[in-house]
Amino acid sequence: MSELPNRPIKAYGDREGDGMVQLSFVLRIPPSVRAREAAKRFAESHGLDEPLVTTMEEAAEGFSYFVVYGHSKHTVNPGEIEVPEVKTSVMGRDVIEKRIKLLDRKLVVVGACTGSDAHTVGIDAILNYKGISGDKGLESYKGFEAYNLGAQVENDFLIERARAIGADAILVSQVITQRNCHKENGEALIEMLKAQGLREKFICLFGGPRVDHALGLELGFDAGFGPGTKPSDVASYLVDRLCPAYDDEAPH
Amino acid sequence: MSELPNRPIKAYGDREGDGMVQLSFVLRIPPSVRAREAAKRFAESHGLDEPLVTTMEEAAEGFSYFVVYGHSKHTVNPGEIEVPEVKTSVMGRDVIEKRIKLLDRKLVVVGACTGSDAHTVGIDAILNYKGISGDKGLESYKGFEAYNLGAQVENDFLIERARAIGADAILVSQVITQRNCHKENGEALIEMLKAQGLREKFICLFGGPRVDHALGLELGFDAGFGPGTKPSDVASYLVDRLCPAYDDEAPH
Amino acid sequence: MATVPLDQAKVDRCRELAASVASDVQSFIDKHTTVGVERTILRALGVDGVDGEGVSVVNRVIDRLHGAKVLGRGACTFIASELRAGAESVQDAAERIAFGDDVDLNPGISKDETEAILAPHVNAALLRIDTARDERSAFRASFPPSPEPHRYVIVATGNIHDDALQAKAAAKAGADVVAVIRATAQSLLDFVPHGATTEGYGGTFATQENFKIIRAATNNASTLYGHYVQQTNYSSGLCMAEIAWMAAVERLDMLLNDAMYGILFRDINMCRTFVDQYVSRRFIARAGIVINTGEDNYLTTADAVEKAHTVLASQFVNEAFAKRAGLKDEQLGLGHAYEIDPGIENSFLLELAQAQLIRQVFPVHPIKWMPPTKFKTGDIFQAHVHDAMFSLVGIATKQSIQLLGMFSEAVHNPMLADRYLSLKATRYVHNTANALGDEIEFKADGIVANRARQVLDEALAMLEEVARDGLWDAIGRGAFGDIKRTRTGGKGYAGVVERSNDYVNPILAALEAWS
Amino acid sequence: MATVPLDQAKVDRCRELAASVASDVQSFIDKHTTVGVERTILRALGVDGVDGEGVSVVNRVIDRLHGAKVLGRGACTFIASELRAGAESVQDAAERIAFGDDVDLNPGISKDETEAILAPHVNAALLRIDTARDERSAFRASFPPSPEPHRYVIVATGNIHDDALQAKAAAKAGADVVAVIRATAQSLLDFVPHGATTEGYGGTFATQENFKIIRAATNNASTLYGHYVQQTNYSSGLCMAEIAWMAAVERLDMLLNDAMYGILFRDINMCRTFVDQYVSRRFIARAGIVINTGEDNYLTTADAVEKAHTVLASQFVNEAFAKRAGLKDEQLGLGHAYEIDPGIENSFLLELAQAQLIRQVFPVHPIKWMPPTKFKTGDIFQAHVHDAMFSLVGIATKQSIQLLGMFSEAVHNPMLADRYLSLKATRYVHNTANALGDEIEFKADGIVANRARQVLDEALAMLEEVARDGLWDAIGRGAFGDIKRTRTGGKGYAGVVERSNDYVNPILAALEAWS
Ligand code: B12
Ligand code: B12
Ligand SMILES: Cc1ncc(COP(=O)(O)O)c(C=O)c1O
Ligand SMILES: Cc1ncc(COP(=O)(O)O)c(C=O)c1O
Repeated sequence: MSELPNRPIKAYGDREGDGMVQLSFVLRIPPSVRAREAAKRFAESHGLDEPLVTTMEEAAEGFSYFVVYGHSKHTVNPGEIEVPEVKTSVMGRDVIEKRIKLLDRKLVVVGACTGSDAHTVGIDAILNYKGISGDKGLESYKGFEAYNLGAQVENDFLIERARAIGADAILVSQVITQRNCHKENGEALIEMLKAQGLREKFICLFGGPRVDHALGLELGFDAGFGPGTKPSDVASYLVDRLCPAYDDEAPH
Repeated sequence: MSELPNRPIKAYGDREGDGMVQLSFVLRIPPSVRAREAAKRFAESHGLDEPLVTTMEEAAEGFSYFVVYGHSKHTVNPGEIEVPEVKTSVMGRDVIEKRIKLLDRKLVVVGACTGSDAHTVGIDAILNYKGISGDKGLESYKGFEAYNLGAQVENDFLIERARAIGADAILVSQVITQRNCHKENGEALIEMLKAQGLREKFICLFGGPRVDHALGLELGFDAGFGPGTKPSDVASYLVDRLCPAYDDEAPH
Repeated sequence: MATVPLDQAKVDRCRELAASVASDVQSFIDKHTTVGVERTILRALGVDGVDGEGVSVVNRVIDRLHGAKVLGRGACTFIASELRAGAESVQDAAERIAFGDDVDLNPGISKDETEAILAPHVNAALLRIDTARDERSAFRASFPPSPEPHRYVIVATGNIHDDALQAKAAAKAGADVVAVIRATAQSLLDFVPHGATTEGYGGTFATQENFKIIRAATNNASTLYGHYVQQTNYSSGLCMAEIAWMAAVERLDMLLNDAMYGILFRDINMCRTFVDQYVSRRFIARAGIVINTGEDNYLTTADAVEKAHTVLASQFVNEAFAKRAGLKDEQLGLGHAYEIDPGIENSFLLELAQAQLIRQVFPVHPIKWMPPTKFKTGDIFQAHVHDAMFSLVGIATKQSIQLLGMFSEAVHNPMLADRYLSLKATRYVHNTANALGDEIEFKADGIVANRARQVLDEALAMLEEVARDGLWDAIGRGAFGDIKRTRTGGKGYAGVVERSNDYVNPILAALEAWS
Repeated sequence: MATVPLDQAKVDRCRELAASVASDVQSFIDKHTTVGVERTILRALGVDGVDGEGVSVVNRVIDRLHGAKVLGRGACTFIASELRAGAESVQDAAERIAFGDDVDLNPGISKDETEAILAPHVNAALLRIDTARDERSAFRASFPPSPEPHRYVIVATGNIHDDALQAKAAAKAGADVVAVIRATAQSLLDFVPHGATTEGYGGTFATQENFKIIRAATNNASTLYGHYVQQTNYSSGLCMAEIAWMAAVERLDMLLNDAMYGILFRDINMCRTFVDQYVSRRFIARAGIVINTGEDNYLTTADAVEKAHTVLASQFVNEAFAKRAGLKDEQLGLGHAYEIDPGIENSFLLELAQAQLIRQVFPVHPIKWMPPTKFKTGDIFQAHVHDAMFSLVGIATKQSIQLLGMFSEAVHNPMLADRYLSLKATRYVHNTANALGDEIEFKADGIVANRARQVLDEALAMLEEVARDGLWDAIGRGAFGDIKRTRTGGKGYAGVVERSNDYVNPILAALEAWS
């Protein structure tokens, strides 16, 4: 990651440094010459130079929709950005199986989509045999014993099941994010585990389309997984955390 | 125009005050966890709260394209906006003809697309019989004598023709705006007229897709006309400036 | 018009099989009632209001009766008994049952007596529904009919007043139908919230007052913009039947209502859902409301190429159930969707095949055409193009109702601008390709024709299996949407009650007697 | 494949009429040369470089000869005479004519002598073109052929190095063809700028060095991304022929080159343009370059519904001219466009009709399909959908080369992201509807078929008129693009020269002798 430029960069339209960005928004004023000017100033207040209002249309009575292009003054320095990343390098299926074998038992995982969230497609992709984009789910590994509790699962029920089956890891999926309900649901699970003195018993993984590793950590999970996660990413992470390394494998 | 709210307003997503805006841009860094974070910070620097990077794609080697939604902190007060507007209220064809009749001669106009600009569709729409969207061009009025010099016309040639035909008004169209060449071309005409002591002899109108009244004034024209201008707008303006009012017409 | 080859004998056979599937379940339905059904009957009789804790009186009544294990006689029995005992009104009777100390939970009252006592109330209940229906129809008839596909958009701010504003905005931008999406978890609530609501995750609560607010807004918009704006909501979840009744009296035009959606996508118990859907549909039939079924959802959990036939098979089943509840074909907005992976070569042709097949199999049904959702990403520009191709299939195959795709599908519930742009783009596509369906023919042995044949064949094969095993077992196997459910699992099973011999429900009886 | 009815007799008659139109003009062409043509010949002979003021040597030479009113003998006469007088090389000869004090402007040298002296140089000139052509072909052949329509995008930063970066970016995103748009006013310059350029309004100057830079970038991209990336530029304006030669030796694949575009859209004199286009095309023919004609432009100034037939008529004329310059059908990328007002009902069907008609009339020609531009607005979202419908017609009617629409068309020259998104959307549309054209048929008497018939009929009627009046007068009447031009008006007329009896041009002669 060290190849990222360690200097402030601007947005790129078609020339280095032109700063071109595109902005669209609605203001609660009907279209008019003054509304166009208001949109221009509104764009300027975002740091856009020479904003060009390319469209002003009446999106509703008393509302105008605008598209603006402008040269953003702002910069960002990619070199200065520190952001937590899941460190594991993805392993092949054989490596995963081999390392679990060293453990002499199966890895037990339990997953669910919690709260009132009914979006199971994501957790199904990780756990079920079918997997996603050709990457088969944990169920497909000899070394994993995977339980998928489905949708709308309450946190207490999930913990109970995790204990009952002796899970190594709890996998939580949260897709609905309105008013940050995904964060609340996730945090609540961790609190509940802590209150019961169980937090250390499980590796806890958090996932969903609006999730990243930083968010997972923030909520008290061991890791967070976002869009595009493959079952093999998760398998590799778990093996890395739970299984001994074998000799002919490069250390990481 | 007094109905515009005289208080700072935010952008409107689907609730008053949510400030939602959409931003898209390219940064010269390849997609990565850090690039996503860079995009988030870049969006934040524009005053976007809780920016959500909805897309990060490799638009070219070493370039990422981003779409972001976020809650803009910024406001604009439409009530405070003063912007010059062409004051004429648009007249019907009969009123226009009637008022020119009071003058006892035709109004003579000459128009061109100047400099190296070859976009005649706009000036043709204003001058030629055909007009635009059912609104016929100045040529179609009995009261107007319209000369359309076409594209790529040099300023000196335009002035010479205007003098030769005894024009009341000079109409300039500028469509190409790269590096503000439209402003340069427009200003140069006005300077040339001034230098020859002819500025006051003609009403000078400036028009084009990136033109507004303010810009027209800024460059020294009498008025500026932008996208969506109809021939009848221009006819009304000229009549208002050049012809006596008749009695049964409301004053303005 | 461009048609796909259709073996009518196979279609007939599918209908026959679906009929047998539905009849099997119907025999269960006819022997049961649910807490939701009984609450609905109370509402229909005029019971209203909430108690000091904000709990609906209908819930209090039914909970008490259910707690006392006497609900098998039907709530009407108890209302009639209280009226006989001197209650001033149905409302008073209900409140006595709900809160009274000395209510008789084992009244000696015959079915006939109950019916006699309730007769005027039943008539009033039916009149209320009929009046609402006629009012709506008359108002609607005062506008020119909107061309099909009707453009359907959703609003979902969580705040009903904002929703009303958004609904009018959408109407101005050309929407023919406005749906207020429900708050995320409402379908699992075993009660209907009360009053106007301004807070909801992922949508706005369906309440009777909210229905009124939106009806006022859409009627106002109809008048302002000169085209009729239909209102729709969800008759789905644990309060399927209650909401159907609310929609009936509040003059809604359409309802999301499916015989199996709750089972599959909300993990609601099957027995509960089958009974509830039947009663909800009896009200819907009388109210002249168009239903939208939810087969489109299957393609979000199952693959749209491999499992296309499950959509068709399920539509036959939904149709069969709906017929048993008295719905006319003209009320059956069977749902299907444009959910094939857009990266697949010729996916557009496969979508055309499916859309046209369903159009032909259900020729007079107001088919509901749903947009791509699953393969939408946060690249809103690309998503907008994806939706355009969907709209093109919509107009080319003459779908009846088209839920508009939103370019922000993978991002958030649609905002004002998203809806505006979607309506604008859809209007363009529908208009620019208006006669496309009449202009072209499909090659006799091409990709489109063969795909249509294949889907029908597979649906038929599937229905043979479902008919053989019964619907209960088919769902248990994951036949629909790749989702498996068990007969006694899922939410709301406790609210299912076997009808006793003296079960009485004169409202349902009246609805059943109506043609 | 979906076809429109085509009356081949009418098509044949159109070709016949166009041939007579072109022959009439050709008789003028064959008697004239221009400053641009003669400069081209000098370049072909190897004359290069600029003087201290940055003026090209070829311009100095020709200006001098033209000033002396001796250009009617052809530049070759003077080069040969200087070589005979002891010039060391063609370059030296040219510099002597340009700057020398004692140059003989009325040399006593016969045509035969000139030809004999120049023979080795002419051979070298031809070899250079042939080598470049073969090199390009061999490199191209090392990649699998790209499926049609080839996806064509423009880059236009003004800075050739940025353009190179954008070209590679586009190639990675799937572009098959990259055009570097020229700076706004270059076509009116009566000289070709020299060297690499980094400043240009609305585009980048076409220079030989710039061609090299882009060729290196596209060849590099071809290797990196595994598909061949074609390069194109503009052989148009006052230096039409010079640029054609530069493109030939710098291995460009395509050129915008039209027999009438400059006349209509740049107000370049007709006589000048007709002569220049002929000579430019003789080079293009030899170089195996594909031309793109500019009929699409007509629909930006004239109405695309009313004047659709003018596009077709002009294509026949362009074809006829091209044939007279030795071009093969496989080199004729006749241009047309999706420019009908998108608000018109069934405009998509009219576009389908036009696209399919032209596909059938010119079956082996690499037809160039141009996107909507005129009705694009600053609403980039809507514009993106408009482009998608255009791409759909492109794939359905199997156009050969598709210039991709840009959602920012009404805003600015395309930026990196615009191009990326356009390529992404186009790839999707082409792939999802890949076999559409083979899947459907058009109704025999429908909107599409009737429109195609109408356009052909109108084109035929128009060609009858043009043939009757001659092309000069037809253009004078505004037959094409609603634009009127006069025979002696417009830019560059002063650069047209009647050939004298002893005019000699062995390079042109060699090109003409080549089959
Ligand atoms: C399919 C779908 C549904 C289906 C769900 C079916 C099912 N059984 O899952 C149905 C139709 C039932 C549905 C209903 C609703 N939905 Co929905 N739905 C979607 C849709 C179209 C696709 C989601 C999906 O399946 N993605 C594909 C999977 C594979 O991606 P993923 O979930 O991100 O998972 C990947 C990663 O995130 C990660 N991952 C995910 N979880 C986990 C967990 C762990 C431990 C790990 C390691 C990794 C991981 O790995 C996965 C594979 O790569 C999205 C829109 C969209 N295109 O995104 C809306 C969407 C998610 N739905 C939405 C809404 C609002 C609803 C409703 C509330 C609407 C309503 N009011 O009725 C209802 C109610 C549902 C509820 N209570 O949850 C909104 C959410 C808005 C928000 N951000 O809060 C969206 C964004 C649509 C929208 N624009 O409004 N929906
Ligand atoms: C048509 C067109 C052409 C045609 C022009 C034909 C002709 N004879 O006019 C052709 C194909 C020749 C052409 C060529 C080029 N074009 Co051009 N073209 C367009 C296009 C598609 C439409 C413009 C148009 O006709 N609009 C319709 C008219 C009616 O609108 P209008 O001009 O705004 O006029 C209205 C008002 O503005 C006003 N108005 C205008 N003038 C006046 C004057 C007065 C006095 C008044 C009162 C009112 C008034 O009233 C009119 C009616 O309402 C635009 C893209 C677009 N969609 O906007 C690009 C566009 C303008 N072209 C562009 C470019 C770069 C070029 C080229 C330079 C490309 C190149 N390098 O080769 C060339 C060179 C032309 C040149 N030297 O000028 C760019 C300009 C970028 C910029 N902002 O600088 C655009 C935006 C396309 C793009 N995205 O790159 N083009
Ligand atoms: C038939 C049906 N009911 C209900 C819903 C969603 O409603 P809820 O999630 O509130 O049950 C859907 C999906 O949109 C549906 O298709
Ligand atoms: C044939 C042809 N030549 C040239 C051009 C434009 O080039 P210029 O404006 O530089 O002459 C076009 C239009 O795009 C064209 O179609």
